[in-house]
Amino acid sequence: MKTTEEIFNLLKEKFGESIIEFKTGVPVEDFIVVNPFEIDKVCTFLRDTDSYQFNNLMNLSGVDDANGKKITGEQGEVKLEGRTFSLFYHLESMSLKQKVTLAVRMPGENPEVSSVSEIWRSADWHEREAFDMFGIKFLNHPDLRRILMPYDWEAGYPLRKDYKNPEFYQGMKVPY
Amino acid sequence: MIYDFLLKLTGSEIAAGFIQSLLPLFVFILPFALIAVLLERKVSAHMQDRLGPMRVGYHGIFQTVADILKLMQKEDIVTDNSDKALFNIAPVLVFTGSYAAFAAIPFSGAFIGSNIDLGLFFIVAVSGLVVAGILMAGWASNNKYTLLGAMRSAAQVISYEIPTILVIITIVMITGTLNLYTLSELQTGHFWNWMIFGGPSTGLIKVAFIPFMIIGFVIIYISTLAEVNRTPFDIPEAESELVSGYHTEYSGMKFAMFFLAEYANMFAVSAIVAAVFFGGYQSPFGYLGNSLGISWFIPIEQFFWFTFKGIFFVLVQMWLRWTLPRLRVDQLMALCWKYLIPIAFVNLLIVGLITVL
Amino acid sequence: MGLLDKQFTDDNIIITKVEDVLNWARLSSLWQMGFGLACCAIEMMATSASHYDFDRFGVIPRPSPRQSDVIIISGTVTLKMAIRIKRLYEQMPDPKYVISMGSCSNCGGPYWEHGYHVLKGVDRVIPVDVYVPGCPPRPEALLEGLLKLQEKIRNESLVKKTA
Amino acid sequence: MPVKTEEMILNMGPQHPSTHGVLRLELLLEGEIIKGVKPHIGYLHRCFEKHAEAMTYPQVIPYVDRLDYLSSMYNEFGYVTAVEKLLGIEVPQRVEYIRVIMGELQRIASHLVAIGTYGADLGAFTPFLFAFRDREKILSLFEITCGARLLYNYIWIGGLSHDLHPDFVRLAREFIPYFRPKIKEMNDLLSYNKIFVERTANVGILPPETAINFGVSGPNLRGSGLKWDLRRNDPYSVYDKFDFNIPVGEGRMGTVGDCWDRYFVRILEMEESLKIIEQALDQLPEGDVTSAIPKRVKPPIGQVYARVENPRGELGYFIISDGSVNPFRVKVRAPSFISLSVMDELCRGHMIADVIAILGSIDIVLGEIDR
Repeated sequence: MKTTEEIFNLLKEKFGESIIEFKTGVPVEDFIVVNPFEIDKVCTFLRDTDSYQFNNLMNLSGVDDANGKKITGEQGEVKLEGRTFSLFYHLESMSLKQKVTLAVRMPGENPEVSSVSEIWRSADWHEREAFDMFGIKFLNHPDLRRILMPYDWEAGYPLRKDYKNPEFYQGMKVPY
Repeated sequence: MIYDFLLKLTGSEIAAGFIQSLLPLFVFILPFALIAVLLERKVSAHMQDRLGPMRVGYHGIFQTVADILKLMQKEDIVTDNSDKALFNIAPVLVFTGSYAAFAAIPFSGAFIGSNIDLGLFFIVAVSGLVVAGILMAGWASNNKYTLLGAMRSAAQVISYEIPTILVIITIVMITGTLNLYTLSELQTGHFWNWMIFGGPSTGLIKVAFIPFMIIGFVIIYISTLAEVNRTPFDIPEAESELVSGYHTEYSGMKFAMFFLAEYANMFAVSAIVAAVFFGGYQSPFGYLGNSLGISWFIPIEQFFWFTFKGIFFVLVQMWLRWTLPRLRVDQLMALCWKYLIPIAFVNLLIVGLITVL
Repeated sequence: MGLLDKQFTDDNIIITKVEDVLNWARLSSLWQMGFGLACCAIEMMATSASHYDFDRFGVIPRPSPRQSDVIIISGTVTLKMAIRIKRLYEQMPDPKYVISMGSCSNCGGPYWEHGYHVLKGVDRVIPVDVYVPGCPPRPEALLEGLLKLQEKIRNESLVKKTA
Repeated sequence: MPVKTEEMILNMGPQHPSTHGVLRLELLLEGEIIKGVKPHIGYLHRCFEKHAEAMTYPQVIPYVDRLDYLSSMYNEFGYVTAVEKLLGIEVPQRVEYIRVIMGELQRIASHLVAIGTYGADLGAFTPFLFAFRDREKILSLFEITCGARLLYNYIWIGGLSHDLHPDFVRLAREFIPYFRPKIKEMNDLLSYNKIFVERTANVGILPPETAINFGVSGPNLRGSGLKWDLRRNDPYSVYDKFDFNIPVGEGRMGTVGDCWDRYFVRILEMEESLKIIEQALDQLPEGDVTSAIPKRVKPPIGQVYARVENPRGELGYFIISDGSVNPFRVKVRAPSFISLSVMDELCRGHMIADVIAILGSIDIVLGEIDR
């Protein structure tokens, strides 16, 4: 059983720049921040190497970090600059009984990340959900459609912190 | 005979025949269907620790009346893309098919709708008409569920007719008649004269017949269950798979016709089983009318025994329905073609050999 | 319903009696559409099950909308589902009734404020006859709702428009 | 002349008698054979995660109830486990024991619905009503505890909303001998029924490797023969103090990991839950159940992923706190959500009737899938 710090050091040796930082000191959980375009390689390594065997992706969740700066444009439109989205991967090795948390950070304008749905099939629907709720694009995902919201939902991505609900959807009034 | 009585009353053969053929419909089938629907709900409720309908009349005895009255008031929906002519004919055809089967069933020594020599053959043929109705309903509704239900139903009913007929042939071989009236008369006397106990034959042959008769009975009962689409063979209208099968798109009175036809069918097949194996309208112990010397009482007794046997088998059908899960389509077919038909054939051969000996 | 309002200007004895019988038939055999949405559907199932027994009132679930008289909207109606509910309602033959079961389908329930995907009240898409409050309503409450619906049907008239 | 055939697309749901709610399955059929299944979900998407961000920590509990409405107690259990981990508080022993008792009763109730509806899906309606009759007994136990039948709001952060009713222990003890024979009755009526076995054995086989790769958990994973139960493998609360078995699928009627195995694991688990309840009732300590409830729940900045063994599998809560009274982000790892994604894999090559059998055997609750 390895701690997150040991895993971080080993990964840093192997992948170098792709492993960005090790976050500790947050109560309860430490995590490793990874480059969004390298996450699939890191995950393949973590799953297939004998000393890790992370065969179970427990959870994958998107997060809107709500950090950007509000900038009012010329026409009065409000834009957030420098906002980021995060994804958290909770991995578990059922045979070695160890857990690790990975995270990626993406820029708010065009959040893109490599898909891990080839590595763990359970990621398929989790990623579709993150796409549906946050608009995070997963590269190489086999079937990236909305999953919970209607396919013709046009009002954006509801779990973003700056989401505004539409007045009407298909003739039905949405607000109370 | 009722026919003679009607002939005297009306003086015209056509009128007498007409009234006679209507009699079972109004005197028997409609009231029976009403009672059977209620019975089904009551039986199921009591099997499941419930009470069933309680609010309309004493213990809900008018429930089916209310159901039918309500169904009459319902809007009759014919969907836009359906084949309207077939859609409208189908329920009539199904109802006619199951009603026509009653024509050749002897209700008592004094009453049989039409005493034709090919009675059994007629019933089997006419119930084939129901399949056509079901197929029409399924096709005309223009709905995938109904189509699947209809295809399943057609495959099922046609397959299961084979073991039924094989068993009937076995009986015919022994008795030498297709006439249900004659068949019932042959089994007169006491219950050991019933076909299930070897029929009217005597001695060693009678004993030799008994096991094969029981096998034949089991086969025909299973296949008739399948023919009327009852659980465990209710695949055509399997609620959890095909919504309600071929009658998914029917509303109001048209649905009621399917509904009533189903229950009429249940009795029809039970009646055949009773007539072929259990002495038809014959009493198991001899008649009260005979011992008291009241000859007009005998037909009434016979009618009682016939309904009693019929309803008994209907109750067994209900009992099975509320106990068993349903089979899958391929398992249903496998049961028919791999087990029932070969066994029925072998049964036929052995009975044939015994008869020859 | 008002079907015959041109022929008969006033209630007469025959019409009233016929009406009573027809209303009696309708109210004693309310076939429910076997259709559950969310938490309330479990309570609806419990109402049909042994302990509470919907069948006592002649209510049996029918799988197909074509053969059902009453649809119990049992749970949260989302925007994605609302379109389907409307279609199901339209597939039912007249006369048809709607019971809205539980706060969610009455008014959006606990999801009224932040529920971006919740329809705040099923009455925004289909007309409702009886509202049953509760989250979820107890089976007894649903039975009471059914009795209220029966009361409503009992007072319906062929001659006068009631709704 | 070659006959032209084409594949048929059959929509099952959102209104369909056997989809356990509002699920739509798009079946690609060739005759009656399934070529593919595409589940469409979201018909019950009630925006839980948005609500959680707008509520304070204790206010989220009623919404948590409504996720998996068949096992509300366990959802609360999972949520408070996560928040307490974040707050770093210890709860009194009595609270933990009561939580376990409630959780296991809820597990039985939930499995009863799963088994009952499974029977109903396969055409046997009577077991369904028998299961509901017995479930009613458990609900009355919950009712005297907290006044609600279905959605309880009973387990609070750091404690419970009420102490047990004085009669509870007696009634719970009476329930155990009442219920044991009912399991046998269910076995006689359904589990060993020849037709039921024919319908479920060798259908929808889920090999353990596939199950792990898909993240399937709970009875579905154990049905595949893997002894994996968070109550044992990653113990939380006081589960390490009880003696119970972890039933796994053995392929008694067919292959390991078929529908019958998944079904039967649930039957066996009810037995084990009874054992746990019995032991917990014996060991139940005295004490106050509300003393550890914090006046104001305001966790420090941080994040936590906590998981419990829900009747349907691994229920995980990922909570991020930004130091305010509202959670910054709550993500639910819903076991049914994951289980449902295996449908396509399980159904291919089977018949329409098997889709029903498979869907029933993975025991989904739509409230939790759509959240």
